[in-house]
Order: sequence, then C-alpha cells, then structure tokens
Amino acid sequence: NLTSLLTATGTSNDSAALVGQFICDRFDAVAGTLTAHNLAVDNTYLLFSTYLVFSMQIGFAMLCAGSVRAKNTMNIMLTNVLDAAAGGISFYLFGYGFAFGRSSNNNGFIGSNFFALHKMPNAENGFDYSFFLFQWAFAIATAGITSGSIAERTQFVAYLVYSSFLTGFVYPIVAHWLWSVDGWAGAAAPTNRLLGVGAIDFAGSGVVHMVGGIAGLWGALIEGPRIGRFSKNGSNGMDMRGHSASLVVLGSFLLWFGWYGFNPGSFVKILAPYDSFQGNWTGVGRTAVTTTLSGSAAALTTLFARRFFTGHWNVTDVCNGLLGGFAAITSGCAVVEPWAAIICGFVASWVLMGFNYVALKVKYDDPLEAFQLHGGCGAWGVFFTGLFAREKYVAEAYGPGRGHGLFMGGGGKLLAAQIIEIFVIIGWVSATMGPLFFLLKKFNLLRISAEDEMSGMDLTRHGGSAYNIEEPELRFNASGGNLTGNKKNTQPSEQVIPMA
Amino acid sequence: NLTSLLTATGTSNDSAALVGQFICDRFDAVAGTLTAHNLAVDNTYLLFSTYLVFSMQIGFAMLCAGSVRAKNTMNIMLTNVLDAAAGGISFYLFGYGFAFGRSSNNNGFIGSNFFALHKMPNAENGFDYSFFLFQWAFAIATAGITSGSIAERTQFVAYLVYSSFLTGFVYPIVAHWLWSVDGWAGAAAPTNRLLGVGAIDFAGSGVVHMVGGIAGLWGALIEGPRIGRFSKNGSNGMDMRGHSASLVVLGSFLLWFGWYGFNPGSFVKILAPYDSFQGNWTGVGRTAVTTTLSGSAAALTTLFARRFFTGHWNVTDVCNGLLGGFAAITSGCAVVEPWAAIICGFVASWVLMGFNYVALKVKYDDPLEAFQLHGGCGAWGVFFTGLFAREKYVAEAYGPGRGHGLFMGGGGKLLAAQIIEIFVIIGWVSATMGPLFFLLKKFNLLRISAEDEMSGMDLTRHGGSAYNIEEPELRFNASGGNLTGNKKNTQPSEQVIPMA
Amino acid sequence: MAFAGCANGGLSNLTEFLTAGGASNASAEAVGTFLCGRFDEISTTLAAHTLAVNNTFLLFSAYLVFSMQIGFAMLCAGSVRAKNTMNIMLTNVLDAAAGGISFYLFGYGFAFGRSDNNNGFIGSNYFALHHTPDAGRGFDFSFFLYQWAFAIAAAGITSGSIAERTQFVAYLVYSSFLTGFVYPIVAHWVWSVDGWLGAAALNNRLFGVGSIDFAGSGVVHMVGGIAGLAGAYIEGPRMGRYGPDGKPAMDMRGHSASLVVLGSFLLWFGWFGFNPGSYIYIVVPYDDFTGNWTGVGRTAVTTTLAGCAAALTTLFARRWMTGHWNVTDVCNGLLGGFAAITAGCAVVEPWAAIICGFGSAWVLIGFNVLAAKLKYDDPLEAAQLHGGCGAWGLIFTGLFAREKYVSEAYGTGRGHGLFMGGGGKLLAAQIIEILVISGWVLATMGPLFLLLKRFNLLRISSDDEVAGMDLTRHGGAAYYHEDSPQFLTPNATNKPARTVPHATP
Repeated sequence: NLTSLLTATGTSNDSAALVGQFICDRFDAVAGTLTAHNLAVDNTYLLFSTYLVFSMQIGFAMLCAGSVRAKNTMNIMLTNVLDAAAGGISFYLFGYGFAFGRSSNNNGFIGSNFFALHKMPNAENGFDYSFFLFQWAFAIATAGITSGSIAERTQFVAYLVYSSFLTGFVYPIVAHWLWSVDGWAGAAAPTNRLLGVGAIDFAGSGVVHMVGGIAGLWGALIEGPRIGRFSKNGSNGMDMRGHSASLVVLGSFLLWFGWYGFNPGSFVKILAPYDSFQGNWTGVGRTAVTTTLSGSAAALTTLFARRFFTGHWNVTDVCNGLLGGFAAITSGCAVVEPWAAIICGFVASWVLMGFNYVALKVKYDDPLEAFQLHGGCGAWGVFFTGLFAREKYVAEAYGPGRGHGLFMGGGGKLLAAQIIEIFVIIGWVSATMGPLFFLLKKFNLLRISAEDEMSGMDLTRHGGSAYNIEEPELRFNASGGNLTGNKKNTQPSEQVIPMA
Repeated sequence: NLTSLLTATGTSNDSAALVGQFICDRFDAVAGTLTAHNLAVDNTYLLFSTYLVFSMQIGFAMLCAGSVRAKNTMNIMLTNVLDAAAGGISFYLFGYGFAFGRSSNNNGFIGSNFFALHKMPNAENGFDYSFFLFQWAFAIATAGITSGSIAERTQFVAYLVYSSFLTGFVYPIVAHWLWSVDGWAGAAAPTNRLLGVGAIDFAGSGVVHMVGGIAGLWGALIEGPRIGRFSKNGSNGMDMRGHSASLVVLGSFLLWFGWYGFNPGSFVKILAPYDSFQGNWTGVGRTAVTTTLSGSAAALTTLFARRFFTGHWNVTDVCNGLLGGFAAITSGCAVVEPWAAIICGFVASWVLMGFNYVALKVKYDDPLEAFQLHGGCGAWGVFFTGLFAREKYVAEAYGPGRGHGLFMGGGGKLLAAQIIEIFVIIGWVSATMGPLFFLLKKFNLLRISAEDEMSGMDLTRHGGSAYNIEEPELRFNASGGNLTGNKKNTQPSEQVIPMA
Repeated sequence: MAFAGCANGGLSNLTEFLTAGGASNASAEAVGTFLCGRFDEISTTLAAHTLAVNNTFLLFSAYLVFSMQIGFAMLCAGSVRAKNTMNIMLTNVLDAAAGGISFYLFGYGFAFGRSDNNNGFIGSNYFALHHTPDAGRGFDFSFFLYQWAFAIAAAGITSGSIAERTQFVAYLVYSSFLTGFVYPIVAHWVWSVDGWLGAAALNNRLFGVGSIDFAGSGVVHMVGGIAGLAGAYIEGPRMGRYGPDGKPAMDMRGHSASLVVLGSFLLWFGWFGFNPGSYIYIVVPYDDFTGNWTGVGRTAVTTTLAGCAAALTTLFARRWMTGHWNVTDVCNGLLGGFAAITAGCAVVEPWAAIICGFGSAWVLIGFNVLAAKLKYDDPLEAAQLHGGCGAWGLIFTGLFAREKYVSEAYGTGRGHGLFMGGGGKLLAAQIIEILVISGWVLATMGPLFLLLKRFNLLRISSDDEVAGMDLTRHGGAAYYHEDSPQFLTPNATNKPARTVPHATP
C-alpha cells in the first residue's frame, strides 16, 4: 500500500518497494511490541485481581470462624481451607471446562474443553492461565458461601461431597450460561441473546452469590436448625452468637478488600480505550466506586435500622449489612451510576433484614445468614440491574445492542431477562443440590449426632478445641512462687471412633 | 539507512535527509515511549509482587503466634516483627550487596557492591530499587522460618544475633550462588554453569526454605526440646498444642496469599514476549496455577492421610500440609506442567509426614515443624524439579542451554545439579549456623532458664501476657446482676531483672 | 515527553519535505497522510497504554491503602480492653462506610474540586462525583477512590485517641465532620494544584517553594492526631487510668497483643500503597532507565527503612527503660517511623530515612512521657504517634529533602532541605504547615467536641464505662465461650435488654 503511494510520487518501483518495506517493517515491529505490552498489562491486572479475590477466602474463613461457637471453630475453618484446596483440584479437572471450555461442540448449556487445562493457553479464544485462576477464585467463593449456611451441624464427609459437586458441576454450568460467549442467558453472548438482550450479571450476584446462597438454603432446610436454636414452645430459643466478633470484623474487612478484585476485576482486561481519556480503566475505577458506595450505604442503613429495632449499635449486624450491599451491587457494579449504587445498598440492607425476619418466623437456622445475605441480596442485585443499568455503560462493558434499565429508559426487556436469570438459577440449584442433600440425609451422611453437636465437633471429630489457654491459675497467681508445671493437656489425643 | 533508501528513489540528498530524519525521529520517540512503558509495567509488577511477599510476614507472625502456647505469644510475635525490621537494616547494609552486588570483583561465591544501596539504581545491570525490596522480602521470610523451630525456649538476645547473621550473611551467600548471574551454582548464570546446566531453584525451595529450615534444625537440636515435650520414660510426653487454631488458619491463608508474590513474582519482569500471544505473563499465570495445585494436592493428601492415621480431620495438620506443598513447588513452579505440580504436592505431604514421624522418634522438638516442612519439603522440591522440569518452560524462563528433567527426557544432568544444590546448602548452613548456635550456648545466651520456660517468656521477659481478659468472674457469671468493676490489672508492671 | 504522533504540524512538515524531494504535491500529501495516520494511531494506542498502566497502579495502591483500615480495626481492637472491643471495631467499620458517603458527597469536592471558582482555600466541584471523570483536568474515578482511602485513614486515627469512653453518637458526628470537611480543606491546601500551601501548586507557592508533604504526615497523620488530642483532652482520661495522686494507676493494657501485631503488620502492608502510591502516575520517565517507577521503588524503600529503624530504636530504648522486650511498644515505634517518613518518603535518600525513623522513635517516647506527666490518656497513643511523629516528619523533610528527587516528584523550582544545601525556605514552609494544621484542626474540632460535651453527647456514663460499652450499648460482649452459663440455658442473658439511649453521665 505504502509502496504504491510512493510509486505514485514518481520514484522507481524497486526503490519504492525498499522504502515501503523498511517503513512497514518498523511499523510492524511497533505493533508487535504494543501487542506484547497490551497482553502484559492485561494479565498483570487480571492476576493481581485474582489474588485479591483469593484474599476473600481468608475473609470467609475468619468470618465463619468468628460467627460460630468456639466448639466448632476447627470444623468450619477446615471446610474453608478445603473449599480452596478441593475446589482447586475439582475446578482444574472439571469445572473450568464445563464453564468456559470451547470446542466444535459449543452449546449454550455446557462447556466442553480445557479440562485439566488441556489446550491452555488458548490464543484463539484469548484464554491464558490467568483467566483460569481468576475463575477458580470465583468458584471457591461460591462453595464458601454454602458452608456458612450448614455450619455447626454437618458431617465433614457431606461437606466434601457437596463442595466438590458444587464447584465441579453446579456452579460451572451457571457460569457457562451467563458468562461464556456461548451461554444462552448472558449478555456476553455475541448473538442469540436471551430476549435479544441477555441478562447482565457482571460479577455474579446471581452466578456466585445466589448459587451459593440457594445451595445453602437447601442444605440448612434439610438438616433443620441447630439443637436449641429454636425452642419448642415457639419462642426464639437461643441466640447462639459467634464466639469472636474480632474475627467477624477481620473477615468482613478482608472480604471488602477482596471485593475490589471481584467486581472491578471482572472486566478481565483493563486496556480497552473508549476515547482519548476514558477506557476500561475508567469502568474499573467506577466499578470500585459503586462497590464501595453500595456497601457503605448498606452498612449505614443497617446501623440505624438495627439501632431502631434492637436499641443496640451492633457491629456484627453492620458487617452483615455491608456484605449484603456488596453482594447486591455485584451484578450491576459496572453498568450503574454511583448514585444508583447507594440506592442498591440501601434496599439491600432492608432485603437482608426482611429475609432475616422471615427466617426467624419460619424457624430457618443459618448461622452465617448466608442464604438471606447472598441469596436474598444477590437476587435483589440482579433485579436492581434491570432497573438502573445505564445504556452507555452497558455498551462500554458488553458492546452495543444489549438492554438497559427500566428506570433509565431501556424498557422492560433487560428486566425480564434479569427475572428469568433469577428463576433459572433458583430452579437449577434446587434441582441439583436439593436431591444431593436429600440423598446424603438418606444415607445418614448429612447431620452429626446430637452428642457431637452438644459437645462440639472440634472435640469429637477434629482432634481438639481450637483454643488452648493453659493454666489459668498460673495467669492469675503469677506471684513468682507457685509456678506449677504444665498441666496435662486435656485434649483428647486417642483415636476417636469414626462417624457412627 | 532510510535516507540512503530515499536517495535511491531519486529524491535529492537534502530532502531525503529531512524526510528520513523526520520519520526516524518519530520511530525513536515511539521506541523511547515503549521503553518507558516497559519499565513502568515491569516495575509495577515487581513492586506489587513484593508487597504480596511482604504479606507473608503477616502470615508467619499469625501462624507462629497461633502455634505456640499463649504464654509465649508476645515473644514469638516480637521475633517476627524484628525479622522484618532488623532484616531490613541488615539486608540494606550487607545482605543485598553480598547477594547481588556486581563490580569488577565479580566472583561466583560472594557479591561485592551495592552495600547500603550505593550505586543503586544501576542501569547497567538493570537493577532498580524495586529489585532490592523484592529480595529483602525474601530474606526476611528465611529468618521467619528459623524462628519457628526454636520457638518457646530461646533467649531474645540469641534471636537478635542469629537473625541478623542469617539475613545479613548466610542467606545472601546462597542467594548469590543460585540467583546471581555471577553465581557458580545456578541456572541464571550466562556461562560456566554447574555441570553445564546449573541448578534450577526458581523461587527458592533451596535458597529460602532449606536455608531457613536447616538453620532451625541446628538451633532446635542444640537447644533440645521444650520442657515436658518428651517424657523421661520414652513416651511421647505432652502434645503442646498451639493456643489458637484461628490464628494458625489466618496465618496459613495469608501465606498462601503471599505465595502468589513469591513464586510468580520471581519472574521479576512480566513484559517479555515468547510469541504473539504468550510471554512471561503466561509463565507468571502458569506459575500461579502450579503453586495453587501443588498446595491443594498436598492439603487434600494430608487431610485423608491424617484422617487415616489419627481418626481426626485436623485443620492445623492440613494447613501444614498445604504449606509443605507450597514450599516444595517453589523450586520448580515456573518450569513444570500443572499436572506435575499435583504430583509434587502429593509427595510433599508424605515427605512432611515422614519427617514428622522421624522427628517424634528421635525426640526432635520443632514447635512449628519448620525444619520438617521447609527443610524437608524444600529439599524434595529441589529434587522434584530435576525430575519434571520441561525443556520449553526452562528455555522460556532461563534461556536455552539449561537442563531439563529426567522424566521429561532431559537426562540426569539437571538432577545431578539439583542434588549438588541440596548438599551444598546443607553443608553451608550447617557450617555457619551450627557453630553460631554452639557459641551462643557456650556463653549461656541461647536457652532461657527453666523458670522462665515454665511461667512463659511473656510474663518474665516481655512485660506481660498477650491476652488480658478482665473480670473473669463476669465472664463466667454474667447473670446480669453482678457487674463488678475491673479488677486491678494483674500484669507485672514493675521492672524485671534482666536476664541472669 | 510521551510520543505525540504527527501533532503540531508534523503532517505539513512531512508533506513539505516530500514535495521538496521531487514528488508531486498530491502524491506527497498521500504519502504524508498515510505515514502520519500510522503515527497518530500509534500515539493514540500509547496514550491508552499510559492511562491503563497508571490507573492500574493507582487502583491497586488504593486497595492497599484500604487494607490499612483492616489494620486500624485490628490494632484498635487489640489495644482496648475486651469489654469495649465491639465498640471500637464498629467505629472502624463506620469510618470506612460513613466516610465513603460523606467523602463522596462533600469531601472530595472540597479537597480536589476544580472549577472557575478555583481558590487556594477550598475546592468547589465534583460533589457526588458530578463531572467525573474529567478529561480536561485528568481526574478519573480511581483518583477519587485513592483519596477516599486516605480520608478514612485520618478518621481512623482519631477514633483511637478517644476510645473506650466516647458515646457512639459523638463518634458519628465528629467522623462525618472530619472526613467531610476538616480533612478535605487541609488536603486542598497541600495537595491540590490550587492550594496555597503545598509544593504541588503550579504557581504562587508559599515562600516560592511550597511545603512538601508527599503522602501526608501532616495532611493525614497530624490532622487525625490533633483531632484526637482535642477529643481526648476534652473528655479526660478513662476512669482509673490515673490515681488521685496523679500517678498512672492502672496500665489498662489492650486485651490481645495478637490483634495488635496483626493490625500493625497490615498497616505496614497498606503503607506500601499509601506512600509509593502517592505518585499517582507511574509512567513518567526521567531518563532511559529511571522514571517514576524508580521513585516509587525508592519510596517503598525509604518507608521500609524508616519503620525498621524506628522499631529497632524503640526495642532497645524500651528494653533499657523498662527491662522488657515489648512487642506492642515496638509496633507503635514502627508505626511512628512510618508516620514520620510519610511526608518526605519520595524526596529523601534511603540513609536519611534511617535517621528519620531513629528520630521518630525518640519523639514518640518523649511524647508518651509527656502525656503521662500531663495525665493525658490516649488508649492508642494516637496523638503522640500520628501527631507527634507526623510533625517530626514534616521538619525532617525540611532538613533532608534532596533537590534532584524534589524536582522529579514535583517539578523544578521547589525547595530542598537545609542539610542538603537548600537553605531555610523549605524548612520555613514546613513549619508553617505544622502550625496551620494544628491551628485549623484545633479551631474546628475543638469547638465541635466542646459542643458535644455541652449537650452531654460526648462521654459515656460511668456505669457504662465500668461495665464496658459492648454490654450496655452494642448488644453483648465480643467474645463468647460456651462453658459460660449463658450458653447452657436457653433465653439466658447473653442478649441484654434494650438499653435506654444516652444515659446521663
């Protein structure tokens, strides 16, 4: 092309070819370098976002540990560690392939490639290892949610079974529907989108939070409440507070920290310009802002509402409200205005309190409020996106031709798609996880014995209590004279009988 | 060049020069900007990786705190804070120069420049401040490992001495051997590599973990076990569990989080393309994946194996197994396939359990299992790399002409180099740290007195207990009526006598 | 000096050259247009790359700064008695949450808002993120988030000073006021390009140089510390802290050193976002090897070394003074070193950072001695640490700032340190900053706390203080152990009855 231009200027063909070649080589070299830069920046961004999402696992572990009674701390923390570890193996072997695998058998329901990272990295689809790791961090977050709902009364084996099934199959299918370019339901699909627009679930209020929450709902329903949680005469029974608010606050803050990987990170690429100043980096920044504001609004709303209802300024309630605000904004974080995020958080707080009220009425026992929080606020978030998604932001995040919110002049199409998303997720998770929990119950693998529950699983199943404060008498009589030796450790060290 | 081409097209010399100048100026400007981008991206990547590695220090502190008895918590946490602080000063003054200093006195044994950051940043060698900080974070991790082995019975002064010596001299020498381009042992050297190939210790299974673990072995051996750990009649004595499993899990998770800086960060540069889609960013992503899978496999193996042996599902054992898997994969993380990482983790778990079994038999007392974990699994990791390193990945990470694994068709050269690495590290650390600990013992500076050990160092040396729960009677009789005021704080506030 | 394609008449130049080379006008224009089109494309792509890298850097720095909030929460929780843990943690959560709303609505606009009404005292735009992103002035959302993380850190400092004896309502009032108004004004003075005080101003700088407070020893730490000083002084010490004889009676140690260490380490972690992140842009080359990335790295190094030196100094000094090796003291010393280096982190040499940390350890110890003498009770030592070491940090910058680094970080024509051959101008500007920050914060927060006291909204009742606020105001204790009776009987008293709001003291 350049050569022909040069020839037109009157230079000889050969020379023109040489000049053209020289200049175009330079341009190609520049283009090659720019591509490398592009990939390096995007992958750096994605990897560090992944690490942040992983830190949510630390948050879950601490939140769960603090929210249960001391006698079950070892149990719940072990489940959290294994979420990540067992989830790592099962998502590597199956889950990732079901969710994002692309091959000639592409279909809207399930993926079919990339099992055990076969054919990865995949230049054709633009998938590198960092994308796998990012998705893994999401999958284990889902399993972490469920473990909260069934805490303090579930056999460890049941936990291992459902966790692998959830991260290896149930969750990936939903992720495929909503996030894969082949999925039938999501706005990410280039063609044949649901109702022509596709549901918008940017970072997973539905895919992650509702899936985890509804799985937890079935588990907790089928197991029934903890012994003593509700008394027979219909009063509220025991409150069963967690044993350490410090751990709850630590966990909540770590989740907040990690959410900055979860929501803004879901752009996956940061180097995509919109104009000379804005680009995905603007979207990423705005997403971080909407996330912050929604959580903040939910926390403040919960603070004052709970103060009004109970007379206390309660930090654990505020933390739950905060997390509810985050779970709700997760769906629309990239496509709504910051002011709308405040509305989202405000309502999420009331949704959570409403669900908690109902749970108490129907004697549903969820030690972490995981269903109410992730299921309830997650569903509200998916719905909210159908109301407030802004056309410009949707086009920037997904491309043109998707729907936008009812209140933003977009009509009801997106809202309809969002509602369909809510229902199919409820249906799919109930149809898979419900029977699984029933089956586990049938085979006596679900709930621990009443004795175990009274004395705590740590002592009976996990080798001892989480906390060992020795010699209290020594601590209080440290006058220097009566230093007695260590008392024999009272933890059971003999082998316990395997589960009855 | 372009000018001569243009002249050949028939344009006059002057104009050709002008046109050529114009175009080449533009290309130079592009190249300059690209260089700046390159440096900015690489440094951003390295710095954030450094921060992640630093967060491992938080992990160590929490892991150590949770793993010791409550009465020594203040002591162990202080050593962890000082690892970072004293390590910062000694690595700045000496360690960094010994490890990476390059001058006209280059030699394979020890570095000789950059002391106190003199002549940094150094364009010639491509060393900027971020590289120093990254290496500092590694050095303090080494010292942190050792402090676990000798916990609960070591004088604080001994700790200060060995820690400065380790981060200022012993560790940097090993780092120079393996990681400096001048080193005699490592694959990083451009020429004169050990056996022609050089040992591959990508992120330091040997350099960091074995050094820390073996130093700990000598310390713990020379000090002997804690009082009461093993009884005189040969039975197992007391179990001496840590005082808080929550802190153990928190610490383990933070270490996992930080390991994403440790292993993938060791690429140092992310902007190095291999082809039009892959580059160091692919290697970095794959390294994060192998790290995750190895730890996950080790955690799961430990879970079931310990369940089989003890009858419990034990979370602290699982956490140790997890960390063992990480310590093992650290050497080969960048050069093995994801599936090989699972093998690595599986075996690491058995290595750890084996060493723990032996330790119990020979009455070796290591409160954090630091030698078994970092020394044992680290050595396995170095060995493993000699078996499974893949040629393509080695060439991408180190350049062509290095060795690859025995099972991957690379013959035994790399494996031999790996075995040599294991032995010289054992030899060097034993030859330096062994005498140091002996000397400290000789001068009565190593072990605390039996009285101090019985009552706990916090009370006798560190100004009081880590935990102060007031009004114990309130906690146990919180019937609402007898809210008594605070009791007088029972902590000793008077000056204690300095060490006998 | 970023690549600018064929801007500024490049196209006509090239066309002219080609024409002179003998090509016909039309063809020359075609060739020129083609080449320049390519160059402009590259220029656009490079601009996008620059923005992407800078924003990535800034956002992840903001996340790190946010993690300091986790650190504050844990540090505060561990430093108070168990009976007030719920209370202090709630204040920390609300720092972030209430601060998020008030900084979004007001604070950010007061601090950085630029409009036609630009003035040196207060900003006037961007309220509720209106007009953001602002391409003309280069402000994107990430900048807001970064500044928010700073604002909530300032409020977190103050909550430590007045811990264990403050009504929760008072806390809500002062916190919103601080993050929404007091702090942003100071930030505007020192950090906005319109500010009258700081070296960031484009022209009309104070004494011609402007004060250098790179990451906020003054703007963040002194503001938080002095606000805490005012609050703690007006409230008075906790019951039993000082005996009638004026001697410190009870030590009132925090309930968990583990949480203190966790918090301190998390603050250290977050400080890597706080100080190096304050460069905002990382893609700014100085020459063909160094650039802002070098400055960022050096800032991380100076930060680390100052903290390390302060920790070690405190360790040995306290060992000498008390006979103990005390980990909580060492943690405080460490944080004091960080607070001090924050002002000069980008413009001093690494060796100077060690001096800074060494000095700050003694400043903190000195202020603590003074506080005990004056019966000033600050559970977290927040005023001593952030106020005292922060002020020392500003003076230190006036002494040790290096000319080369100042011009790299701020541009030419700013001042440098007295000991580095820069004369006294910068030092004078630094001292002015200390004085005006002290004056402004005392003039705004002092009356606020007095007013709260007047309306009986400041201090809790002595019954509450003895029983602990967790039980009386926050729905129960932070820690529960099942062997306590309330867990063995249903409907036991682990849920306190609804309390009467605001008992009279």
